[in-house]
Order: sequence, then C-alpha cells, then structure tokens
Amino acid sequence: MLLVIVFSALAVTALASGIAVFRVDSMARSAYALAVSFVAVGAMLLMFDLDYIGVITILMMVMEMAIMAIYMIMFMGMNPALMPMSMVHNKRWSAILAVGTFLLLAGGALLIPWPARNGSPAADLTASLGEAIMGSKMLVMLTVSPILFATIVAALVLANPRGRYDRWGDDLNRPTPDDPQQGGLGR
Amino acid sequence: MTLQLVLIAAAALFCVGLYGALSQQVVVMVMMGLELMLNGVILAVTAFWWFLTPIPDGQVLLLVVIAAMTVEMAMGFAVATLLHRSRGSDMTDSATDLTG
Amino acid sequence: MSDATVSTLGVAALWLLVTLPALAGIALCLTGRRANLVAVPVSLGTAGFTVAAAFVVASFRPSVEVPFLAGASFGLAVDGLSALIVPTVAVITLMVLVFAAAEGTESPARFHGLMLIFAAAVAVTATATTLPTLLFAWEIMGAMSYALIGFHWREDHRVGAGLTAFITTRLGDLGLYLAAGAALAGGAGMGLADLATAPSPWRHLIAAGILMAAFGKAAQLPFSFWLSRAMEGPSPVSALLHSAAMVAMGGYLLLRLAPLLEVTGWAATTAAWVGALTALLLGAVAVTQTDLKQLLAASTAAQLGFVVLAAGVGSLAGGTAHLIAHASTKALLFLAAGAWLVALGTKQLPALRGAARRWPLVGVTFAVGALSLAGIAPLALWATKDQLLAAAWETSTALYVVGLAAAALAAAYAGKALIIVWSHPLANAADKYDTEQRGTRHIAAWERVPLTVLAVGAALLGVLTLPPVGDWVRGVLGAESDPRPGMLELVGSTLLALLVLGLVAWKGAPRSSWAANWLGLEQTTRVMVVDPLLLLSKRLARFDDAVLDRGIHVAARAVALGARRLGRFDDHGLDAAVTAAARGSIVTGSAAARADTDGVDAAVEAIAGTARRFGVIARRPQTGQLHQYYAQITVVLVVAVILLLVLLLPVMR
Amino acid sequence: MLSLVVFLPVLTAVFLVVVPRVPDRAARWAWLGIALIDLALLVGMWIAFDSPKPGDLAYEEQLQWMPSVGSSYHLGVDGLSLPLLTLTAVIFAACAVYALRENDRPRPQAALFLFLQSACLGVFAAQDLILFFVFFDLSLVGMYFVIAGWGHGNAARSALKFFLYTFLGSLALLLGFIGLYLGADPHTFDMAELAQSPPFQNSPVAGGFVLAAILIGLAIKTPTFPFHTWLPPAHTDAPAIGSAVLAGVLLKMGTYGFVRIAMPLLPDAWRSWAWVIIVVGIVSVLYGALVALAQTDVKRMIAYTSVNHMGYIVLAVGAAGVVSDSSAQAQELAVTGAVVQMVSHGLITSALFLLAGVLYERRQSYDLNAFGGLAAPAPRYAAFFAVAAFASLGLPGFSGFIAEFQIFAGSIGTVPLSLLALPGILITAALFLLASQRLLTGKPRGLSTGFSDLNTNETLSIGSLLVLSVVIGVFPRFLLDIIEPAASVVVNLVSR
Amino acid sequence: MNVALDTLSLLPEVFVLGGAIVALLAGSFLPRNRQVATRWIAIWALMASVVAAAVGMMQPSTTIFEASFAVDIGSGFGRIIIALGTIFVIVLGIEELSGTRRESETYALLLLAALGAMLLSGASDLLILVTGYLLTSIPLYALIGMSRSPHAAEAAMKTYLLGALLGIMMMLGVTVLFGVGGGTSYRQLGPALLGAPAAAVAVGVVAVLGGLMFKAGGVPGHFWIPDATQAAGTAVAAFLTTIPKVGALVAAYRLLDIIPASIDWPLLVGLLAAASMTLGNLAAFWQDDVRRLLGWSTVSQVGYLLLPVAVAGRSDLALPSLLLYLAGYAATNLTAFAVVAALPTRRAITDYRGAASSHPWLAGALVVSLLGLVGTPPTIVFVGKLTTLAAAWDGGLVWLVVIAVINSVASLFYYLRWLAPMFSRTPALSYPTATLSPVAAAARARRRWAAHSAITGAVFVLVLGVVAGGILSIAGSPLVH
Repeated sequence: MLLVIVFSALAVTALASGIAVFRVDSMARSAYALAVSFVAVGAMLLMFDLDYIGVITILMMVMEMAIMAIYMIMFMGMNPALMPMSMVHNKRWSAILAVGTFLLLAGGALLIPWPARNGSPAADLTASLGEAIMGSKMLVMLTVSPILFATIVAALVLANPRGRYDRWGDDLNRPTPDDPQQGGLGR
Repeated sequence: MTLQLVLIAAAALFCVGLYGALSQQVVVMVMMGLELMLNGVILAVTAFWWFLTPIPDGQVLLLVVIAAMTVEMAMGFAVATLLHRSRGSDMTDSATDLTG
Repeated sequence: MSDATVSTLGVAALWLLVTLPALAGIALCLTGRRANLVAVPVSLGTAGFTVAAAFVVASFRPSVEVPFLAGASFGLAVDGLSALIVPTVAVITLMVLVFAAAEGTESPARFHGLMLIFAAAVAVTATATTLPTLLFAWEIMGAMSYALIGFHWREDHRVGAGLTAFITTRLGDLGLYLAAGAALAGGAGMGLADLATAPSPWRHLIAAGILMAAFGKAAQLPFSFWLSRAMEGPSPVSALLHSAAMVAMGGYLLLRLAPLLEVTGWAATTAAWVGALTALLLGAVAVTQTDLKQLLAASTAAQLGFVVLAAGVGSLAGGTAHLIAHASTKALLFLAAGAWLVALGTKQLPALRGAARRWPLVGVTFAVGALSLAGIAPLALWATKDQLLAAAWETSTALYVVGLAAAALAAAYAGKALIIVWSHPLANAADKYDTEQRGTRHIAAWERVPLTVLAVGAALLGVLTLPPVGDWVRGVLGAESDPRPGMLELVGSTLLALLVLGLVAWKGAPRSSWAANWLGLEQTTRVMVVDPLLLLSKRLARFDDAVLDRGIHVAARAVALGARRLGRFDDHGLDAAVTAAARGSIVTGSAAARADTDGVDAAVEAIAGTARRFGVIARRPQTGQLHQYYAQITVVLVVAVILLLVLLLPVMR
Repeated sequence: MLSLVVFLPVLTAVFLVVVPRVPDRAARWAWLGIALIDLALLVGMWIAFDSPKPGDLAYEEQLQWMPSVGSSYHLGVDGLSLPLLTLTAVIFAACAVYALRENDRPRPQAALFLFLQSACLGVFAAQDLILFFVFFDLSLVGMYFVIAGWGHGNAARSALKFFLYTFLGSLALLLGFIGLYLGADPHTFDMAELAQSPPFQNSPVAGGFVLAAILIGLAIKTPTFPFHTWLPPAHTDAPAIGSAVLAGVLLKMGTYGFVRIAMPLLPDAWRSWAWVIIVVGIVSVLYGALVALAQTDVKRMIAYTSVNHMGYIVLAVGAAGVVSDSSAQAQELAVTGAVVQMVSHGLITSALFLLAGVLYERRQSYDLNAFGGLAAPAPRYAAFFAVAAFASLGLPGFSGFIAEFQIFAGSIGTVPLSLLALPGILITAALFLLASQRLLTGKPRGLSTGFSDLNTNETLSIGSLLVLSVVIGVFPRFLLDIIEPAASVVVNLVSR
Repeated sequence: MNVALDTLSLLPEVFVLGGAIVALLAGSFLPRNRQVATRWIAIWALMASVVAAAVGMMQPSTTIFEASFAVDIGSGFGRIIIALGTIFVIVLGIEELSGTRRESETYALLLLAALGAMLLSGASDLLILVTGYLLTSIPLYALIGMSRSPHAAEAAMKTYLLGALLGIMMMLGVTVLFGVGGGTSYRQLGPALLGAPAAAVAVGVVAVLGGLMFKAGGVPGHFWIPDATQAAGTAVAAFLTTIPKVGALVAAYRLLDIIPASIDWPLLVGLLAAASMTLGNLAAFWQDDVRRLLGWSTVSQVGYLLLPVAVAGRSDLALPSLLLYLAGYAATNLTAFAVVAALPTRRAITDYRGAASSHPWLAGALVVSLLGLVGTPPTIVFVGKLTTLAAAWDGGLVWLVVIAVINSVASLFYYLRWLAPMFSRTPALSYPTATLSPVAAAARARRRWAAHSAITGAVFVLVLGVVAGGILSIAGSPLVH
C-alpha cells in the first residue's frame, strides 16, 4: 500500500512537472521542470529495484538539463529568467490529439487482458544486465558504439561551421589556427 | 501497485510530451516534449519488464532507450544550432520554405 | 475434237473471257495518259476477242473452280442461262466500245480501261457459281459504275451522281453479305445452285438478301432513283452499264436464283410484285420525263421490272429473252440519244424535236428501238414481254393486269420520244441546242455501225420466244414448260400498244408531276435515311469531341450551330445529298477545329484537369509546418491502431 | 532464326546510336537495308513455313529466363503470327522507303524505327505472356518518342495522351496476365502451356474478371469504342510514317491479343462474354464509321475508320465465341477473316496515312475542305488515294473484301444479329467516296494549286502496300492457306 | 554463442564500420585537396563488404548473436544492395564532394548510415531494430544539413524532428511488443505473439511500423523526403532516398513475417502502401524542381515496395519480389539521381528543355531510369513490379494490385513531364552560356563521373532486367529467425 502511495506521489510529481514544462514562462524553467520529471521517473525505477538504471537516468537527465540550460543561455543568447515565452500554436488540436492518444493508450492499458507474469526478476539485476550485455544482447551494445561515434561526428559537422581546413588552412599547415576569436587549446 | 496503474502513468507522461511536441514552436521546446514522451516510454518499459517479462532484455531495452534519448538530444542541439546559425531563428514555424 | 480438247478450249476461253478484258483494262488504267493513243485499238481488239470467247464458252459450256475462301471456291461456269447472257453482253460491249471510239472521249485510256474492267466483271457475274465469286464481281461492277458516271471528274455533280449510284447499289449489296452469312449458317454452302436447299430459317434470310441485292442493282423500287442520277455519265456508259449490262445483272441474278425464290414461298411473290409495280410506276415516271436520257433510264427500270416479274413468276425463258432483247434495244436507244447529245449538245426532248430527221439513219434505228420498246409487233420486246406476261397470267390475274398496264405505259413513253424526234423541227430549233455541252453537229460514220447492228437486234430478237428459236431457247434454259403467250395476247398487246401510240400522237403524253420527280424516291431516301444518318454522324462526332473536351461552351455552341444548320436546311429546302453532306461536314469540321484550339487539346486536358486538382490537393498536406506533420503522423498512427482494433472486434466476438 | 529476325533491327539501332558520326545518308540506307533484309528473312520463313500441328509452333525457340516465375524466352510462329510478322516487316520497309528523303534528324529516327520494329516483331513472335508484354510496352515507348519527337501540331500532348492511355491498357493487360499466371497450375506465363490447360475452367467469376482486365487492355490498344479517344489526336499529330506504323502495326497488337491470348487461354470466359464483345464490335463498327463520316481532317477521318475496321475484327472474334453444333465452319471463317482484316487494314490504312502525310508535307494541312481537284495537278496522287479509298471501303479485288466478306459471312453465320454491323461498310463507302470527292475531284482549288505529284519514294512505298493489298484481294490463297489451320486451332480451343 | 564466428559473419558490417573510422581519421590528417584517399578507403571498404556479403550468402542461412541478427537471403541482398548503392552514390558525387571541407566526414557518415541500413536489413531482434534505426538516422541528419544552406538547415531540422518523434514511436512499439511477447528476439516473439493480446500487438506493430516508415519514406513518415531531397546535396539526396529504404523495408518484412494473423496487418500495410503510392504520385504531378519530383516519386515507390511486405509470408513470391524490386529500385533511382548530379546547373524541369541534343547519353540514361521507375520493360523494376503485383494478388490483396496499377499509369504522367521537354527542339537558355563558348558551357554543365555513373547505371538497369530470372531464383529461400 505504501508502495502505491509513494509511486502515485512520484507519478503525480512526474506528471505535474511534465505539464509544467509547457506551462512555465521561460525555457530554463521548462528545462528544470523536465529534470524534475525525469528525477521522479528515475525514482520510480528505483522502486522497481532498478538501482543501476534508475541512477543512470537521474544522473544523465540532470546533466542533460543542465546542458540544455547552458545551451540556451550560450547559444540562443536568451536571458532565461526574463524571456516570457508563449511560443505555441495549434493548442487546441494538440490537446485533442494528446488526449485522444492518451485515451487510446490508457484504454488499452486498462482493457487489454495482460498475460500473467512470466518468471521472476533475477536476484542481482545489475549482474544479469551485465551478463545480457556481454552475452545474448552483445550485438546491441556493439551497435550502440557506432551510434555514439556517428553522433559525435554528425553533431560536430552540424554544429560547427568551421572545420579543420578553416582553422588550419587547406593543407593543415598553418602554425596557429585561424579563429575569429583566438583562444582554446593549441593557442 | 498494478501494471495498469504504471501504464496509465506512462501513457499520461507520453501524452503530455506529445502535447508539447505538437504545440511548441521552438525546436528546443519540441525536443523537451519528445523527452517527456521518452520518459513515458521508460516508465512503460519498466512496467512491462516488472509485471510481465522480468528478463534482462527489458533492462537492455531501457539502456537502449536512454542511449537513444541521449544521442537524439545531442543531435537536437546540433540541429538547433545549425538552424539558428543559418536561418537566424530557432522556431519551426519560421522554417517553412520547403512545401508542396 | 476430243472431249478433253473441247473442255480445255472451253476452260481457256472462259479464263480468257474473264481475264483478258480485266488485264487489258487494268493495264490501260495504270498506264494512263501514255496509253491514250493505243487505247482504242487495244480496247476494241480485246472486246472482239471477248466476243469470240463468249461464243466459244456459250457452246462449250466449260466450268472452272479454283480455291478462294474456306468453303467457297472461286467458281465460274457457263450454263444455259449464261450461255445466252454472256454473248449478249459481249456483243453489246463491243458495240458500245465501237461507238465510244468513234465518238471520241477525253482520256480514252482511262475510259476504255474502266469499260473493259467492267466487261470482265460482268462476265464473272454472269458465270459465277458461288456467292463470293458473285459478290466479287458484283461490287466491282458497282465501283466501275461509280468511276464511269464520274468520268468527267472536274464536274462535281457528276462525281456526286456516281456516289449516289454507288452507295445505293451498295446498300443493296449488303443483302449478298447477309445471304452469304445465312448460307454459311444454313450449312448449304455458298454455291449459288445450293442455296435453295438451305434449311428453313436461313433460306428466307438468303432470299431476302438476294432480293435486296437484285433490286438495288436492277434499280427496282425503292432503289430506282440512283439510275436517274447515273444519267450524268457519258452516254456509252449509260448504254452499257445502266441498261444492257450492270442493271440487267440484277434481273439476271433473280432469274438464276428463281428456284430459291420459289421455295421460300414469299420471295417469288415479292419479286413478282416489286417487278410489276416498278414496271408500272417507273413507266409512269418515264412518260413524264422531258429529258431523253431520264426517260430512257426510267424505262430501263421499268423494263427490268418485267424481268424481275418474270423471275418472280418463274418464267425463265421469258425473263431471259426479255433481258436480251431489252439489252439490245436500250443500248441502241441510249447510243442514239448519246449521238444527239454530242452532236446537238442537248438531251432535252423539246430541243431534240426533229433530230431524227437531221440524221435519218440514226432516226430510223432510234425508231426501231422505240417501237420495240413500245411493244409493237413484230419487234423484239413485243414478243418477249408477252411471253413473260403469259406466265404472270398463270400466277395471278392482278399481276397480269398490272403488267399489261405497264406495257401500255411503255408504249406511251416510247411513243412520246419517237414522235418528238421525228416531228418537223421548229425554225428556231438551234436556240435550244448546246444547253448541256457544246454540240459538234456531227455524227461520225462509225457511230452508225453499232446503231445498225443493235437495231437489227432490237428488231429481230423477238424470235427468242417464238418457235422455232424459242423452243431452242427453252431447251437451252431447261424451261420447256414455261407458258407461251396465246395468239390473242400477242395480238391484243400490240393493238394496245398501237392504241396508246395513237393516243400519245393525238393527245400528247400525259404529264403527272408526282411521277416526274421519280416518285420523290431520292428525296424520301434523303429525308428518311441520309439526313438522319448525317445528323447522327455529326452528333456522334460532336459527342466524341465533347467526351474529349468537356467544354460546356463547346456543347452550347454546338447546339446553337445545330439549330442554325437546321434553319439553313429549311431555307434551302432539301438540297442534294452530297451538298448537304459537304456543308454539314464543314460545320462539324469547324466544331472539331474549335475543340482543338479552344479546348487546348482534349483528353490530356481532361485527364490533366482531374489530375491537376488531385495533384494540387495531394500537395496540400505538405504544408512546410512541422507541427502539422506531427499532427498528421499522430492522426495516421492513431487511426491505424483504431482500424486494427475495429477489425479485431468481430474476432473477439 | 526468329530471334535474328526480331533482334536484327534493334541491334542495328544500337549500332546507329553508339557509333558516333554515322552520316545521315548512311543511317537512312542502313535502315532501309535492314528493313529489307528482315523482310527477306520473313519471306523465306513464309516459304519454308509448314503449318504446325495444333498446339505446336514453327521456328520455335525457348530459353530459360525467369524459371522461378514460370516465364521463359519463348518465341514461335504459327498461322496467326506469321502474317502479322510479315506485315510488320512490310510496313516498316515501306516506311523506310518513304523516309529516304527525311531531313529531320534521320539518324535517331532510323534508330527509333528500327527499335520499334523489333518491339513490334517481338510482340507477334512472343509465346510467353511476359515476353509479349515486354515487347508490347516497348512498342508504346517507341511510338511515344516517334510522335513526341517527329510529330507536329500538338505533338507533345498527343503523345502524352497516347502513352498514358495505352499504358493504362497495357497495365490492365498485365493484371490479366498475372491473373492467368496465378490461375494456372502450375503457375506459368507460357502461352502454349496455358492454352493446353487453360486456367479458371471452373471459376467463371475469377475467369470473368481476368478476361475483363485483358479485354480492357486489348480494347484500349485496338481501340474499340469507347476506348478509342486517344487514337485521333495521336494520328493527327504523328508524322506520316509514325501514323502508318501506329495504324498498320500497333493497332494489330490489340486484335492479335484477342486471338492469341484471350480466346485460347480463357475459353470459358470468352464464351460467356462473347455477346459483350459482339456488341462492342458492332458499336465500334457503326460508331467509328459515323464519326468518321463527319470529319473534315483527313487523318482524323482515317483514324476513325480504323475504329470501324477494328470493330469488324472484334465482331468476328466475338462471334467466334458463340459456339453451336454446326457453327464450326462459320467460326473458323470469322477468325480467318479477322486475321486477314488485320493484315489488310495494316496495308491499306498505312498507305492512306502515308498519303495523308504527303498532304501535310506539301501543304501543312489535313483539311479536306482546303483541298479540291487534286486529280489535276497530281494525277498519280489522286489515283493512289482513290485506289486506297476503294481498298479501304472493302471493294472486291482488294484485301479488305476478302477480310470483310469472311468476317460478315462468318459472324452472321454464327450470330445472325451481326448483320446490324452491315451498314458499317455502307457508311465507310460513303465517307471514303465523299472524302475522295472533296479532295480529288472538281476544279483545283485552295491548297491544291501547284501541288506536286508523288515522287519516286512515295510512289514506291505507298504503291507496294497497295499492290500487296491487291495481290491478297485477288489471290488470297497463299495467305489463307497459312491462316486457316491456325484459325481452326483457335476455334477448337475456344470451343472446348 | 561463438563470438568470434559470429563476428566473422558480421564481416561486411565490420568492414563498413572500419572504413568509416579509417576514412574519418585519415581525413583529419590529409590536406583538403588530397582527401581523395578517404574516398578510396570508403570505396574499398564497401567493396570488401560486398565481397564478404557475397561470400556470406553462399553459407547456409543462420542467425548470429543469439538470434539477434539474421544472416540469410534478406540481409545478404540488403548488404550487397546497400554497399553497392553507397559506392554508386560516392561515385556519382565525386565532383560534387571532392575537395569540399567535409569530404572525409561525408564519406564516414555515408558509411555509418549504410552500416545502420545493413543492421536494419538483418535485424532479427527489436533492439537491433532500434539501434539500426538510430544508426541510419543520425548520420542522415548531418548529411542533409551538411551544406548549411538555409534550406538544408530547414530540411535537416524537419528530418531530425520527424525522425525523433517516429523513433520514439518505434521505441514505444518495441516496448509493447516486448511486454506481450516476452522478449525482444524474433525467434522468441514469433510463437509468443500468437497468444498475446491482439490489441497490444496492434499498438506495437503500428508504432514500430511508423518508425520504419520514417526510414522507408512512406506514409506517414514521408514528410521529410521531398524536403531533404530538394535541399540536400545531390549525392546525399540519392543516398537518403535509396539506401535507408532498403534496410527499412527488409526490416519491415522480417518483422511482419513473425506477426501473427490475429491482427489484420496486411490490410494496414496495404493501406499504407496505397496511401504512399497515391500521395507520392499525385504530389509529384506538378513539381518543377526535379529533385523534389524525384523525392515524391520515391515516396510512391515505397508504396509499390510495400506490396510484397503486405503479403509477407503469404506468398512464395513475396520475399523474392521484394528483394528484386529493392535491387531494381536502388539501381534505377540512383541512376536518375546520377543524371541530376551530372547536370548540376539544371534544377527545374524547364531547365531540361533540349538537353537531349546536348547530352544524348544522359538523356538516354534518364529515359531508361524514369521509364524504369514507371515499370517499363525490360528494366529491372518491371520485373520487380510484375512479381510484386503477382505476389500481392497471390496474397489476396487484389484491390491493392489494382490501385498500384492505376498509380503506375499516373506516375507516367510526371515522369513524362520531365522527359518530354528534354527532347524538345528548343533548348533552355537558363544555364550560363553568355560568357562561355557553347562547347565550354556544355562541358561545364556536365560532370563526368556523375555522367559516367548515370550511363553505367542505365546499362545496369537494363542488364539486371534481363538477368532478373537469376536474381529471383537466388532470392527464393525463406528468411531465418
């Protein structure tokens, strides 16, 4: 019973902060609200004994939201606290669609005759996860690495307008990089 | 605590995120909506794993989802930066040259 | 000579009869102007050979057969009937060609070429043993008739006349196609001799088709009018095609197939009555004509009516004899009329007053022909007509009476022409000359030879019905039992003819306006068939364009145009079919042209129009607004899930 | 041998395209030479042809192609295809002669026509449905480029319409072929095997649908009412030789499909739906003739008469599907007539279109009313036109008569109601004579003045077509001896 | 599980990955004008991949890594088509890419995306499906935005956001299927889903299909295709309209093959197919930009490609026809793009006016490729269409076959809209001739490598059509799970 109450509280927190993401009037606050939502979900994960993943989730999301906040300040040049934000469109249809989807999914959740639990969780969940990663699901993790590699390359290509040839010359033989604002490594 | 309850919570999170993705104009805000949807998915995976299929596959799936979330966000920032640099705007509504 | 030699000779002659003129004719036509110099010798030589061959085949009676179509060979054979007809046609062809050569014509190569092809076609028609063979030659005759009527192609009305003639006779020809189909279905085969054995429903169809074809060719009611238009052709053409040969072939076909008509029960009667009525009504038409060639044309139809009557009542001997005698007579009359036309430039009877006196030999031969036509004893048509009327008498009194009345009319129109040409010319006669062409005032000596020969025929061919020659003819034809005219009839008819002649001489020929216009047959056809057809054709063409075009304004304009066109029809009354067609086509053409230019091309536009709409609609979802894409994706996915769930419902129940 | 005949032209075309700087003159003569060689080969095959036993083929060639879908490279010849193959070679040769003086991009033109010739020959030689379809579609592509590239007036649009419409037809055909394939057991696209054990023997509904697809495909190509509307614009804007090929060869693919595919492969369905085909045939005959009667554009008129003439074929093949105890002879006559009509129409209409092309070349007009009295300045042209007109209206002595007589005798012999189509020949006669009259006779007027007569090329190409028509018209046996056994086979197949 | 052996079976993927890494690393040390080495690295890596895949196809079909990846005819074809296609893309883009600042990155990203597509084509586990999806998508975002033009940025943004949304949908679907299927591997899912609640399976299938449709570019995930095709560089456009589709469609086939008949997924896929082909064709009707036109045309092609997917497992012809069509489609579509790449100054349909006289060979290649896309014999797509139609009919989707046929006719219209002006006798004047002599202008207006690849591609399209029977025979064996 206690579990249910705690869970419900977390769920309400997650949901409420999730809603807050789109209700607060600045992007930075949205980011914080989102972080709260993730932390709540991470906590729920912990409730299901998923210590490892739950912690990962919380850590990663807090970091990510911090980055997001910084990103917005640095790149967008916005003062997150002061910019009032009402950049929405199509509110009504969005709401209708969201509610419709919710009804569909929730209806499914309630009405579908879910099968019985098949087996029980391993005693040491983290260990079993490690075994799976190094065992039956090895390929999955093998493929995640090129994804990360690709992400690095792709993100840099997109985000950075100036490549090595801009900085070091076409033959990469410039003694110092040619940057609009000198600084950084290799100065 | 039942599967249904968790699933409904997950669905609610998912749909809040969906609402955000549908209604926000700023790319980063749309991304936040997507993150919320993924939040719901994470919860749903957990629920299914716990209540129906308590095998390690579910945990791996969770890892994959989290990884996906991360890389998608990274790409999102990159794309938003690109958009901002080349079009001077970070709103989806102002990038509507390609139609028809 | 051994039998084998005889048969070889006969077969050779038969092939010669058919192929020689055909090849010579085609050669002349193909070489065109370059052959003009040699055209006459070639033509006359060929015709001469043909005559010889005709007599050879008439005596040897060969038959040949080569494979042609599946189940229907190309068969030629000479039997009693054709043994009489083929030489007749050959001789008359020769005579007409001699006359034409003497008279002279433009493009002699083309003229003689076409005439020779025609002669070949007639020979095939007369000797054909199967339906395809018959139809083969039958339609070529029609085509040559077209080409010869429109021989002077620079004058549009002559070509138009040829068109009318061709189309009308071809309408009849459709009957032969029908007959062929029915013969095939009946299982009797396509041999002409076997047609009568076809089983019941098919037999009637065959007979109907044959009747239709024969009536068309023989210018019987209701097809008679084309013959009137055909008079636009040169006179030698009229003499050969439109009296002696082609038209006669209509009667000939019925004579040949009289057994078939007999077995159906109704066809013979129909033929008899159509023949009799044609003889009567076209006789009346002839009486009222003021144009000599028109008179002769109507009389041709009427006289062929007698032949058809004969076929209908089964008088093979009478019909054949009448056919032969009429051929000679009418060819003579047409040639004489042609001689005057060339010399005086007119064929109007009032203008020809006294023409006979100017060239007495021509006048005398004309008189022989006319009196023969009138049925004055002892000339040819007197006896032949009475013989077939005798057969009619045995069949039905009414038929006989109608026939007799027709004979009286024959006397009337023959007398009318005869009297006018032999009257003393008026002082100002020359004023009326040269109305149709510039006369030469000259009739060549060589033109008189054929006239004389034909006059002899017209005078003497009556012997074909009288003993002893008549008996021989009956023997040849295998019609020994044909009724013979009694003395009373023979004498009575000539008295009747004389009486009518006297009346005409005294009172003048009666004028009846209803008959003068050839019973209004052409107008009726036009109003009943041609105009609706043309209208339909234009409507359909417009429909076709409209389908492509879909422009409402075009349709509207078309309606307006149609109304205007109808109005124009009212204004002008019923103009000649050809003119109407031409004019109608202009209207359609302009409509079609408009469809092309206004409608900026038809179906592509129609398709493209629809497609353009869809193409534009299809691009609408691609708004460029990302959130709308999101919404669409969500909707599609949600709908997909719902769809699958709905499809699950029956399963769950 | 057969493959050589089929592929010789296209190989030459590839040669003409690939080898740079072939002079125009050489290209034209190469085209003519290859067309004549192809024709000579076919004539040789004709002479050596011995009607194969029912179910067999002459000059058969079969190679594996797509064994897993039951399709092979299968060529062969029988009495139905040999005349059409030869017709194709004749018409293309005539076109090559006609185009000897062409100055508009002769090299690609020669290549294109050679390509088209291969496609057309392939259609008539194919004994596999997929192979048939391949060639069928390629002929559309070739013709599209002929019209779009060398046409005049609104050529681009007409070509587009032609391609879209006939492509639709070809895809309907493809649907039907797939249906046949799936209906056969074992699955196969081979015509001979399908004819041996026709699919859908016991499922009339499925068979009906498959037949419907095939019929629509063929009807568009033929074309019959109401699928004919692509034809007049395509002809009007096509170049003369393009029109000749389109009318002379391409239209035959539709009618050939009836006797080669629809009848033997779907006998049950064909018999059940024969009355529909007959009605379509009769309507096409009358409609085509009537609409043609109202035309003032020579090419449009000829195009509509094609609808009429193709209607006879449809009528005949429809009638051949009406089986009764005593009708075998009539059915065979109808089918024979239909095939003869294909040949005859090919010859005559090609000649007419070439003649119409002469009008356009000299005066850039097809308007009947703009001319008149052509016989005076151009007597040879007038004679040719008149002869072609008479040939087309079915005058005895020309091939058209042989065809139409057999069609009518055979059709009326099986289905007496076919006589409803008889007025068609009358109207056709009227319209051709009217057209000749407007064009040729009377005093020279309008565009006729100074009209130069046919030159040697034109005379040779048009003349040879007309001469062939006469030869068939007078001595039909050499053709009928080939067709009749095949027609009998078809009738047996459809009657089982 | 023998990791070494399984990795050996992954050799084609390993080569590609290695090629990407080496190309990237080499590129960072090479001067700008000598990045050509990276091109060769990429091409050789792909060649090696092709060879390895071909060798792999000769081995008996098997699954590796505990049934998470299938090495069978589907992945074999997928790998070869993807690798060859990527080589083709690199070659057709030689002029466009060589010497650019991001050349080596481009090759690396192309290889990574190709790797993702290969993973998709062999994915026999829902998790691999997800990772394959990510690996294909992420390089694409960068490739599209690479040119940094406003349009490219817009297209990259849209592609990214659509990809993210549909990726999330896909993960949702994977989650649900995992929940009711008791695992993520197909081997496990197949039997388990038979007894699973159908409604849940429906949600899962629809959501996963949504993701795959994004990769394939079919409705509803098609929105990015025309934009990206228009805005990205030609080589990238060629790549993104071809390669990901191969992976996605094989993956869809593989997945649907194990989905039980308890839900009517053939109907769903059929509807998506119909929607894709119809929408793609109609929207292409009035496009003036040839790339956008091609983009829409690929949307419609996905519709045809979905036909055999819709009857997966229900017709013997389904898999062979899908693989054949994919091969044919890849060759044909890339050829069309090669022509576009070869004539970089001509962007609108009107620019192609009269191109046939100045570039007859390219015109011929375009005719072959566009008519090939329509399905005109004897091109390979014709055989593909024929067999897919037969398969769909065989699988009971006759209505879909009819729709496909009508769509084929409609598609002819816009392809001809493009082709017809080429043969017009009056050339377009839009490319700059004023300053140059005509010869120089023509030479400048044509890129040699791209032109040669276009012609090679056209020949390939025709030759493949003739040897299609052999391909079909090879593609006959079933998939393994």
